[in-house]
Amino acid sequence: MSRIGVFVCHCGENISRTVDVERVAAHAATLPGVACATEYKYMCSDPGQTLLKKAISEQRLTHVVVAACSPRMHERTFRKAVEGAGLNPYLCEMANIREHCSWVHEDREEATAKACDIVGMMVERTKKNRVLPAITVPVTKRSLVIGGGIAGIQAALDIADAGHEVVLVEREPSIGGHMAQLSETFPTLDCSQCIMTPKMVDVANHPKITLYTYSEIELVEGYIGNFQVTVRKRARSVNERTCTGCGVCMTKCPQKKIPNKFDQNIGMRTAIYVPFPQAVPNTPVIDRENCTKFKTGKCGVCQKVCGPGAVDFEQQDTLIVEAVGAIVVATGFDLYSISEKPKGSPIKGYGEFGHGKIPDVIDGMTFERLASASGPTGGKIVRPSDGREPKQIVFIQCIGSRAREKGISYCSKVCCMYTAKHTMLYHHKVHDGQAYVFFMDARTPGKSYDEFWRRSIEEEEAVYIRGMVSRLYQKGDKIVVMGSDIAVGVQVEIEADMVVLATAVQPQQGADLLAQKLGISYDKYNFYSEAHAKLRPVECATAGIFLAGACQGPKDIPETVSQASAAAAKVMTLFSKDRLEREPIVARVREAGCVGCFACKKVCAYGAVEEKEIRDRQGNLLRVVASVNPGVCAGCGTCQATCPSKCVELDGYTDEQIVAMIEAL
Amino acid sequence: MHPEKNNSSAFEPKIIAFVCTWCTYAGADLAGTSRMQYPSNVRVLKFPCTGRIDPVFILKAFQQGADGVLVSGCHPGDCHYIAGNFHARRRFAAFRKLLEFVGVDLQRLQFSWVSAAEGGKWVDVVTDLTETVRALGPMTEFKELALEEQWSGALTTPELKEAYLQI
Amino acid sequence: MTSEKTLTYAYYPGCSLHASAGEYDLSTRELFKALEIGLTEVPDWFCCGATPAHNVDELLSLSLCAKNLELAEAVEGDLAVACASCFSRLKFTQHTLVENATKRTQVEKALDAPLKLDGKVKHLLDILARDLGLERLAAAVKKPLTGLKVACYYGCLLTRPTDVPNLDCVEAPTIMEQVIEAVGAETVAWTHRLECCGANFTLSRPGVVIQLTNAILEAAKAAGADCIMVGCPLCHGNLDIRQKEIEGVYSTSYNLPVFYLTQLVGVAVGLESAKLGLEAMIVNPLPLLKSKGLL
Amino acid sequence: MKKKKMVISQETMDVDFVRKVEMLSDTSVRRCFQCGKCSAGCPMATFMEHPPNRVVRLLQLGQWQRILAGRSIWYCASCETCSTRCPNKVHLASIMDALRKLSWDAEGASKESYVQLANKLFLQNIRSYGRQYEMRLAAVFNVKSGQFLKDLMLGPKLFAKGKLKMFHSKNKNMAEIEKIFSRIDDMRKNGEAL
Ligand SMILES: Cc1cc2nc3c(=O)[nH]c(=O)nc-3n(C[C@H](O)[C@H](O)[C@H](O)COP(=O)(O)OP(=O)(O)OC[C@H]3O[C@@H](n4cnc5c(N)ncnc54)[C@H](O)[C@@H]3O)c2cc1C
Ligand SMILES: Cc1cc2nc3c(=O)[nH]c(=O)nc-3n(C[C@H](O)[C@H](O)[C@H](O)COP(=O)(O)OP(=O)(O)OC[C@H]3O[C@@H](n4cnc5c(N)ncnc54)[C@H](O)[C@@H]3O)c2cc1C
Ligand code: SF4
Ligand code: SF4
Ligand code: SF4
Ligand code: SF4
Ligand code: SF4
Ligand code: SF4
Ligand code: SF4
Ligand code: SF4
Repeated sequence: MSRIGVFVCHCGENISRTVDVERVAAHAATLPGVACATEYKYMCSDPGQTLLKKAISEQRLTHVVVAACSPRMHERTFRKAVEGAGLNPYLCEMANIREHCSWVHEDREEATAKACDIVGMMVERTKKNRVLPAITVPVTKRSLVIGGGIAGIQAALDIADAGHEVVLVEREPSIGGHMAQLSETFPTLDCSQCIMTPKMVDVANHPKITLYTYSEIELVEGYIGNFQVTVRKRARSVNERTCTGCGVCMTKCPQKKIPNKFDQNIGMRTAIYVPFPQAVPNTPVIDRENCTKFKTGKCGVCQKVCGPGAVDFEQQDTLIVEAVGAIVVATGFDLYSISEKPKGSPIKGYGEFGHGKIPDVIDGMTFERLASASGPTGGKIVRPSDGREPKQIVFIQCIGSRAREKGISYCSKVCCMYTAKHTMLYHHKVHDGQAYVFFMDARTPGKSYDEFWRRSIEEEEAVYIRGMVSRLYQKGDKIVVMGSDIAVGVQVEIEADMVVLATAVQPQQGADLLAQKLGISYDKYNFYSEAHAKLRPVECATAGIFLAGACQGPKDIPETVSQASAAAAKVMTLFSKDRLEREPIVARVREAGCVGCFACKKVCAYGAVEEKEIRDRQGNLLRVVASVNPGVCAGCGTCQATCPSKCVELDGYTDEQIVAMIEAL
Repeated sequence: MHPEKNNSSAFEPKIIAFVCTWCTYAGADLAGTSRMQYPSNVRVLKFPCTGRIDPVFILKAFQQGADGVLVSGCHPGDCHYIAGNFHARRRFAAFRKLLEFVGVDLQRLQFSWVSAAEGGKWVDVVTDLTETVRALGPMTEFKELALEEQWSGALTTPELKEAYLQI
Repeated sequence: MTSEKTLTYAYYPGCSLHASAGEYDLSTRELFKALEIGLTEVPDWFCCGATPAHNVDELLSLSLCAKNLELAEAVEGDLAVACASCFSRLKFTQHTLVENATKRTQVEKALDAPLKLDGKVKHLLDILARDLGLERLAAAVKKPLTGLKVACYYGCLLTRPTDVPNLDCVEAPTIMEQVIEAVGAETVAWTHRLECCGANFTLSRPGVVIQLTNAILEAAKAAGADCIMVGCPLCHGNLDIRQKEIEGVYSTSYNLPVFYLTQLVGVAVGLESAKLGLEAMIVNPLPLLKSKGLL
Repeated sequence: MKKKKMVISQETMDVDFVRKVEMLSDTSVRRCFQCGKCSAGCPMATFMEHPPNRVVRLLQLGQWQRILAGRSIWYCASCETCSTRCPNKVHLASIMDALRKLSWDAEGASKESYVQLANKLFLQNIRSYGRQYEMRLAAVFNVKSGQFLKDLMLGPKLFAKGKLKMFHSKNKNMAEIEKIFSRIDDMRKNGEAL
């Protein structure tokens, strides 16, 4: 038999002005199971709380209802007080007679009657409340960072500097990501390599960072604080421990004409290669698809010339399992390609630009490699087709972006700025050349960004033309650009030597597959979704997984780095405790009744519902039932409302509790 | 326990609101902190998410003498639990058909989105529903239907199960 | 594609083919006969309304086309269309009426009959390249067009409108090139394959047409073409009939014969000049064909 | 009209007209974000006083009178280049169709009469003969437009090549064509179609 204490608050006059609190208390006292009912001026004040604690011990109360303000205001306060008096905090409920009653009604009679009802409902509910033990989970204080671009590098360094171990997994042979490809960076025009490479070296040398390059995530299991991650380390064919990075193998490899992806396929590399000289680690990999040895069985030159004998053709992929407590996803972006019309997609693509078949029509990243001092041309801006310096260069913005029929409807955010940068770099290098930019509008909202764009026009003499280009075609060795200037209202034609397309920023290939492994959500473009666009922009809805950089949406470097540091801070907050405590509002399956339909599993947005095998003593499989992982469950209750057998139950919001409230009316 | 007025012949509808804690409950709180006024007929039941709201509760409410039911949660895309409100909407869309089938005037059951910032909207929604239901008069259908046993939670027949899975 | 399969079509020539483009009609019938493809003219077909109808009265345009589609159902086979404009309108109508229920209801009301809309509308190119197949086409060649440099001119309508299931890629089609290369010709890569010739302004605003058509002829010449191939009587009208006039206006000389695709393919499969209506062409093609040893 | 100041208010923006355009063309006017790609590729833009993107812009502002007063819509060749390349799925060619239709309904607000005349004759031809008679079309056009000598040089040549025929067999089922025309007329009268 429950002994409930009801405490009605005046809130100064906030409640008592319209609600007759004495009458409410008197009414409460008549309800079955109520052992005592009192009112007090300020329940949340020290004396108010003392009164409550005293009543609990003196009256041997089993449950408590505080009729006062909104639970969003003081539920925590009173549950703590109740706990202080030795009662389970979840046996205390609040009846909201202020925000939902005294403040919204003027008629004293009506308000009092309603307050009585509200208290009555909560009394009935509270009777059904159960003791809920606090849920705590241990925290493994190691973190996984996926993706070694500037986002991943920054996050890894911040976490490692705080003294926690970090496992950094990068798909390519070297870390660095796209920033390593850039020439100079807006808005300051400092050299990308100069600010990037020291950080890459820091990663390599950091005692707390384990670096797996040329590796991918195979499997992710577990939940916040307790993930087990399987990493596939692809065979490099070079032993990382023994290789000294001398590079002799690369000078001797006879396969020299393989387009280097890092140089946007303008530069060439060998079959055994590092993508760029400053690569970290500086250990080459053999590209097995292009290596003569792997194709025909002959060659093996690299092995012969390698002093330390590091080349190992027999090497196999290895699987490594790492236990971590938090994951930072930083897999970055890719560029939209006008030469590939996505198969089976309704998107039209850019046939009017020759589907990428005009050799001197390049994308922004290719221009970066041309302009980069360490690029394939040593920083000379030349045409891919004939190596001549372009004197008339046309930039076209918003290619693939903001074009729902051609590619993507969103704005890629960085291309207005990098195009302005490109016009400057071009002007610095080709003094007698002229840059033209076709654009719709310049999106430059950042510190010193608009000034930067204006500089491109006012000082670097780029000609900006407001209007898009309809068609590009090769005419002799020129590219005819058919555009329009909508401000003037006339068509514009330019015979260009080279055209640079500001192609859209898209998530990495296969971003969706990785998300499925991680159990995080992604939008229709495959960008990863944050838990809340404004207030939780670096967390995934899935607890323990955080986002950094362009994998979440187009970003420039300053934003990427801010988000990476923020994600690192979130990881450190998580690691600041040994165990995680969380509200015990989680779903629980009554296994006896579960028919294994897994309707619950389908609706759970957190992947908290797992399949559990029930076996007899001999180990024979009897049936498979649902089981909720309390570490993952967020407590929404959707599963419960969905279960046709009524055998999932959300603690704190059981059917019993709710029906009791309805019946109290 | 109707909030009976002095003039006891006037019908005062009983409205039950099922709301999610993150958006609508907070929106109703905001109406309070802003001292907005609305009819006192509504009783609020708080859920973590509209996804938790089982249609059975709505039936239950009608059986218990509610004359109107309001279900309200976060706007689409704003669900605190990613997609709970989405599942709820799907479920309720099917459920409305069921109610219509058994002859309930659908004006008595309203769904809306009220965010934590929409105190004013909460007031409007509650006022509207109260007035609508007041005009419709007391709800009698359900007492006659007496579905209580069938809908106590157990799905006894294959047809019911089928219907339920559709919901 | 098995060679046993006999192909047969309902044929919608369109108004021009019964008048100014008589040679297109003639060469189509003769070529199809030679290739053993059945062709039965849709009895009592109407004008599809072409550009002027949809220009000012879409409902009328849709109704006229729908009526023709209905008439075509009486004849066995998919509907073969020669004119790019008719083709564009007919397939657009079919697509629109399938997609848009409101318009379908209106049109059904105008025709006072329910619509089926399940037949296929095909341009001659589609039939040659896909139904017959390039291999079978190549096998029928008697006089390969070796050494003939052809500029394939699609004009604007052949691959448009864009949201309708199409003959080929809207912006970078190759179907004409495929067909004519299959019978031995060379094609030139040129810049104005898809530019509009001004089409139906030929009557009301010939000045416009002359300007646009000149650019097309100039581009074809610059690319080194011997002749132009078209699949549309309107394009033909502007490029062939007005060529002399254009040469006059711009004081230049192009002398580019403009063939219908069926005429050129016809030459390759060995049909004689009279069956192809070559003498009806304004820019005389005979010297060119003779110089390449094709006549 | 062109230079006159635009006074913009809910009264001067004729949204109903725009809705009609949208209904007829099955495309959204508001969706256009004025990128200008349509105008960049339009073969006829140089002949228009309002290039295509500006036609859409004027519609967005409900200023259709400015469009119909000009000749832009009558210079559109219906080549579909704009619709094909629009990054935003604005079917401008269909909007042009709709505008011409509405202009026609509004009876001759436009300066451009030649194209209209040609169109009218073309449709009349269909109604009376079922098919096009190029000869008749050209002859009547020239007479009506007062350009008796236009294309005079072409005529005999075409005639000689068999390209212009004097007589044609009428369609046998002319009655059906007439019915289609009159049913459409009726539907319009009854407000069942635009
Ligand atoms: C042409 C161009 C010019 C630019 N210029 C500037 C500029 O001047 N200034 C500026 O501030 N910003 C500029 N930016 C933007 C800048 O490049 C990005 O902000 C930045 O690179 C984002 O970094 P990131 O780490 O998020 O992504 P990325 O650099 O893309 O790094 C992601 C990393 O993750 C790896 N990865 C991907 N998938 C997996 C996987 N499944 N498993 C393991 N690893 C994976 C990738 O290999 C890559 O190394 C420019 C962008 C472009 C396109
Ligand atoms: C009209 C408008 C509409 C906006 N709408 C949106 C929107 O819809 N979505 C969106 O994402 N963003 C919006 N923003 C931007 C958003 O307001 C800002 O991003 C955000 O408020 C910045 O937060 P803050 O904490 O940095 O600064 P602030 O909100 O300015 O907070 C700074 C605080 O510091 C206090 N303070 C200042 N100096 C001192 C001092 N010396 N000592 C002690 N305290 C001090 C101030 O009193 C203040 O409380 C909008 C901005 C404006 C102007
Ligand atoms: S408990 Fe709430 S209602 Fe009571 S005094 Fe405190 S704030 Fe006011
Ligand atoms: S593999 Fe051998 S040769 Fe190549 S870099 Fe390493 S140590 Fe030098
Ligand atoms: S074995 Fe392969 S990687 Fe080594 S040198 Fe030969 S081709 Fe190059
Ligand atoms: S950033 Fe500029 S160029 Fe890039 S998509 Fe946005 S508006 Fe277009
Ligand atoms: S929905 Fe219910 S019965 Fe089905 S698997 Fe989940 S818990 Fe079991
Ligand atoms: S309560 Fe919500 S989060 Fe928890 S298991 Fe159920 S559906 Fe998943
Ligand atoms: S191309 Fe499309 S979006 Fe761009 S201005 Fe033209 S109609 Fe508008
Ligand atoms: S359809 Fe008309 S407006 Fe569009 S590009 Fe062609 S001529 Fe220009």
